[in-house]
Amino acid sequence: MQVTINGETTSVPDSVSIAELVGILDLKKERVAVELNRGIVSRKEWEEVLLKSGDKVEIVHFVGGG
Amino acid sequence: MQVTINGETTSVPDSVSIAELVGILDLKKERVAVELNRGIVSRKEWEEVLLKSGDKVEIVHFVGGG
Amino acid sequence: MQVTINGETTSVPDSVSIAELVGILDLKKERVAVELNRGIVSRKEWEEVLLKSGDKVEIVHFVGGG
Amino acid sequence: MQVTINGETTSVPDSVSIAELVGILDLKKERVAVELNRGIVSRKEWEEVLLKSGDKVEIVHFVGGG
Amino acid sequence: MIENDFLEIAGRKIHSRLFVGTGKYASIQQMKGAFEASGAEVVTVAVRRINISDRSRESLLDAIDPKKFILLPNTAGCYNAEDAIRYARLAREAGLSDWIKLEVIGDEKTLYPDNEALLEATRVLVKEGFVVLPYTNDDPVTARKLEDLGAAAVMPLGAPIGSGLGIQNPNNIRIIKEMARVPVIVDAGVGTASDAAVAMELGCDAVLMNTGIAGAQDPVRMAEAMGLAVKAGRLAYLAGRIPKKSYATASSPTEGMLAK
Amino acid sequence: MIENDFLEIAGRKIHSRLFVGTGKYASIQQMKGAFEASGAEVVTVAVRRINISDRSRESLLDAIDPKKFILLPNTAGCYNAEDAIRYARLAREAGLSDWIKLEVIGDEKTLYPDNEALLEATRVLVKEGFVVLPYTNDDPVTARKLEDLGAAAVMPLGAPIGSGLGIQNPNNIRIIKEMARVPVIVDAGVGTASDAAVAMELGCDAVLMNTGIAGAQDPVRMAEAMGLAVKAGRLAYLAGRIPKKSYATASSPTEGMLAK
Amino acid sequence: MIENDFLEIAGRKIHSRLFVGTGKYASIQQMKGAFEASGAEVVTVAVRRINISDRSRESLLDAIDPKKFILLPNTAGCYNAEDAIRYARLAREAGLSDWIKLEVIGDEKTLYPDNEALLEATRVLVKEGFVVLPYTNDDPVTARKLEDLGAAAVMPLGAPIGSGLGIQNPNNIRIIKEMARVPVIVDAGVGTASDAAVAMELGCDAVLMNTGIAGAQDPVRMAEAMGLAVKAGRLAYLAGRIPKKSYATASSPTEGMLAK
Amino acid sequence: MIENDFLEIAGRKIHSRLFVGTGKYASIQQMKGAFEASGAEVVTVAVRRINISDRSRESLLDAIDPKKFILLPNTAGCYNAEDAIRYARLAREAGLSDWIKLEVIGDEKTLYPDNEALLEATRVLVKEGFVVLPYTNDDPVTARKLEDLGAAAVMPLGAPIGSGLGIQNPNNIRIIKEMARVPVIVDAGVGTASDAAVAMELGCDAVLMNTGIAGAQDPVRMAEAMGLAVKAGRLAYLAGRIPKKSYATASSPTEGMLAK
Repeated sequence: MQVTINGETTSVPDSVSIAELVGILDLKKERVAVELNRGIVSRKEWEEVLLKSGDKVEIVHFVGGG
Repeated sequence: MQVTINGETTSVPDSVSIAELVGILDLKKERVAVELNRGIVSRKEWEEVLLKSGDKVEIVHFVGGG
Repeated sequence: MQVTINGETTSVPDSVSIAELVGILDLKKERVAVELNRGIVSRKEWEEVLLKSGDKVEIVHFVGGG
Repeated sequence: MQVTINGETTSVPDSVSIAELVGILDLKKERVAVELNRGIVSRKEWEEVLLKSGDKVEIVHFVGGG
Repeated sequence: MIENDFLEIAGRKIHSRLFVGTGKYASIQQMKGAFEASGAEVVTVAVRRINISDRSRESLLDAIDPKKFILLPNTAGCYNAEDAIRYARLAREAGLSDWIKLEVIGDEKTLYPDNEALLEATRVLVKEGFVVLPYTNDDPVTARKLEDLGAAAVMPLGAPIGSGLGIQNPNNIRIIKEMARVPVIVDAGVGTASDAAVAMELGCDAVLMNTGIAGAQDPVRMAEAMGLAVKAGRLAYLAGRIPKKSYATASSPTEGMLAK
Repeated sequence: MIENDFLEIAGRKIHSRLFVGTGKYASIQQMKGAFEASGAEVVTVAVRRINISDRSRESLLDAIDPKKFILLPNTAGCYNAEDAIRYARLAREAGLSDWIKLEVIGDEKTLYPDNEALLEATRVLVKEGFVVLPYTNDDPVTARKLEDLGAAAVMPLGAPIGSGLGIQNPNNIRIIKEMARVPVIVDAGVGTASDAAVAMELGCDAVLMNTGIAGAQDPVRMAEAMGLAVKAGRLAYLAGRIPKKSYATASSPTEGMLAK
Repeated sequence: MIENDFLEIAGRKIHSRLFVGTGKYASIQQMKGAFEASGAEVVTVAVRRINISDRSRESLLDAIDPKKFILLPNTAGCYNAEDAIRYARLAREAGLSDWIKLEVIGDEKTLYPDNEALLEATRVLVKEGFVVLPYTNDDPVTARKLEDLGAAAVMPLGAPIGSGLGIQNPNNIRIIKEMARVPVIVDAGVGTASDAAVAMELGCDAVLMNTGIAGAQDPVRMAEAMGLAVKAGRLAYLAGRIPKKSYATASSPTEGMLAK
Repeated sequence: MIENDFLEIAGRKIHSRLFVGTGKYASIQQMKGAFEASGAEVVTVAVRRINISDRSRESLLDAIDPKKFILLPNTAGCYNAEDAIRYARLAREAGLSDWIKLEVIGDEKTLYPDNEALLEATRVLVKEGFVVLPYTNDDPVTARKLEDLGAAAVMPLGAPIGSGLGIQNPNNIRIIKEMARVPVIVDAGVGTASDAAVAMELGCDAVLMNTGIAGAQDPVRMAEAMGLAVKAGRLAYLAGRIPKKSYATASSPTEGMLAK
């Protein structure tokens, strides 16, 4: 199915969980934060929360800044 | 009857009008503004508006300021 | 004969006087000062002082400055 | 005899040497400089130079300064 | 002096770019002399209770010819939007004019504005048809918000009221002027003539002061000084100053020197 | 404007405290306009060779009415006492006046004076009866020595000639003025009107400038600005400014507020 | 260096009064070198999207040992309270810390804060348990409001971010510190070591900078300079400087001179 | 700290760029503590008569280990070349060293140098083999003349001795350093740590101070502050500061923002 991750339309397995997605994307889980359709999904919810087609996901981390 | 004018309790004739009060106080009408119980009374209303006992009147004018 | 006027070698009549030179050069006499071989020649001496070949003459005036 | 040391008239033994004077005054010789009648007397001369009555002696050292 | 150089606020043309206050003068006479010397057209006044028991003092308005001067009442002494709005309404009633120098003070030691409350009061008074000239600090963001709310001008402070410190942050004042589409009037902090000139050289449209004049040892003379300084600063701004350089450039020609 | 406020040098009363140079103007016409606008009475000129081969250019003196202006020739471009003395003598001969703005330059990049040579040249020229106005730096010790040698005034620089940096060290200029018994004229460094006002507010007797006016985008307008600024600064100095404070003092009364 | 001189925020003792940013370094290596040289304990970071398509770049957090440094995420780039709150929440989620450097920008050219929105966001985030360190301008009134809303510190700017202009209005910074009961951290505007020292000499508790170090030609060396300057300024503040005087006082004794 | 960064005068390598005076300390003990904290290697002393009648006071030299410190005697209190030369010779005799901090004072209120006499004394003492470090004002022309006469360094004042005003004319100090081929040491005027940092950021080779440390409420702490500030300023100068800009530049990335 198609979801939007950080503004890019991306194909992901149907009803993939956030946890799985983070794995697929090969992200360091303890270093990122995830927003699903404008609401934060805390780490402990990552297993349960499954994506639906069309979902908008934002995955952020820390970058250099002042 | 007693009313409060600029913070001072003052005796005035019963049901005196603002216009009369301004006259009694010998004020230049075109130079002052009057507030009755926190509401402004515009010049054109001065004739009609009569004071009641206990009314709070504020009469202001311009003074030096920056 | 040859003299140097303001750095330029110039031909002038033999034993010309400063006064005559100023005239030849068509200068406003009351606006200039003349130096002959490093010594000032005051206006009143202009008639008497005659140039010799090789003399160095400086003629100055006022220009814009701060 | 009387000499002037740093502005103060002082009695010293006749024909005392600078070296002896420095000793009498109990000064640390390696820390002071001596002027006799406006001329510097270098350390190596202290033994030979003898004072005469009325001599003016200045003895200086280092003090706090910026 | 300068052809057609005037400041326009709410449709009124103002030719003198020096606005003056009426506080702290030793006498009405001295104040009149100072106004005369300053050439000011806009004068600020405060709104206060009439002293009912003692009426001795000459009325301020007897001294100020409304035909010669534009009266600009202030809301000095107000520490919240509600009070400022109340004083503004009374001022309009007493002065028969819509102009108000809006002050909402946020702190007693600095007399700096409470910009939040100032914005709120500006919103209300503009809706009520006032010509609002808000006293604010030198924050370009607040200045633009005031303008967006309909302020007729913005009046950033140069330094604390009565401090005489001059323009503490010229860069901010310059930026406020660059961004503004309404007149920028430096209000407060001017201590001497050069301070007023600096404000105008930054491009500001006018300067408002009170203590700088009234508190001088000779207020009338200082008023004249301020009037001239504002004109001088305005002209210098229009004339376009020379750039600053770290080294010298000769003003007399380097050629035409004599032979050694 | 100010009753009996004038500057006196060698017995001549000078009412305008702005002295101006004649260098760097786009045209004689522009220069005349600037002089008119500035109100200056004293104008400086340089001494240079006449260009024998090309005589086209209008003479400077045709443009300056000696009845209206005091001509102050300079020794610009001289790097030692001997040259400065030579130019001063030629200037006297050409100008029929004893006044000389004495410059002995010590460095090409800053055009700062060589004070040793300046003192030497001052000694000689004063003996020859010149009215010596020496261009010096902001050193109070040198200023007093020049005065002791008989200089008719001292002219400390505010900043490098033509730099437009303004008064770099106000404390020194103030001290020079405090110590001086002859007029103190700030010479060089003024970039805009407020700089000129600052110089006068420090108590100086006059300001001399050239590039600040001639180099402006609109020299005539800047000349007017400078004239006004010098007057403003002078008046402010005489009026006695308010002291500087770190906090505010209200200009409107704190009593007479309405009941809450 | 100074016994028991530390800064305490939300119960954490911080011994280095220099806070540094992580932006604009040529390399992670250079950044690490600068941190080492600066002695900083608090480092700011920004919150941004992960680039899904390109994952090449080393992660910032690999370079910053959380045991050695306190991570201070910012909300840079946010122009309203809602966005700032959103980024703050994500920062907490990503960083497992409640600390947030709260920025709500009000203007693109100056990057000055929108204080109205800043106050609003502070109110919300304090309620949510954040340790809020708001970036604000040098307005004492806003500073006190932020403190009253529960900000853990106030961070007034010295000059525009990245401008290197230094403390533009020292009087305001001094007043903010006088009024504050929470730490005052000068944030933005520092261009060189003396600017940082000045901030500390005004009594501030710390200085935060990024461009001043990362933008220098030799960031590691400048980082060391800034670390020393902050200590120097702190010590000078505690030591109590001599008063300023317009004249001299000899440091060597005047007695004990030789006879003439 | 900085590899091979040292100052060399007359063949001696000096690693600390802070020179300190020995005057005005409450006690020898306090002075020693200050020296320790400052890290200074060069200390100035004055030459005075021994008090024959009262010998109680501990000798200054007992407190200063000649192996640890370079002693720099001064000619403070001298108002002409002859006296300064006399004191210099006595200093050499007493100190067994050729180094002299040459002061010829020209005015009691400012303690500014008499540059004419200073040049004369420098000429004589250099011929006699002294290592002359002349105290002068901030005049680039005098500085170069001193150098041409063989001075081992030039020591321009930042402000009057003991005034604590800081560097009054940074542009002059910068120019002096640009022109100099010998070390430039700012002498006098430093009031607090940032002043010392500013002097070094201008490129100077060292800073000499006395009252700024000894007159502080806590001289030992201020001495440490000054030592750090001089290092900070030196490092900042070497590191190459960011340019000054009137507007902001973001330090956090502008890309990677979330979708609205």
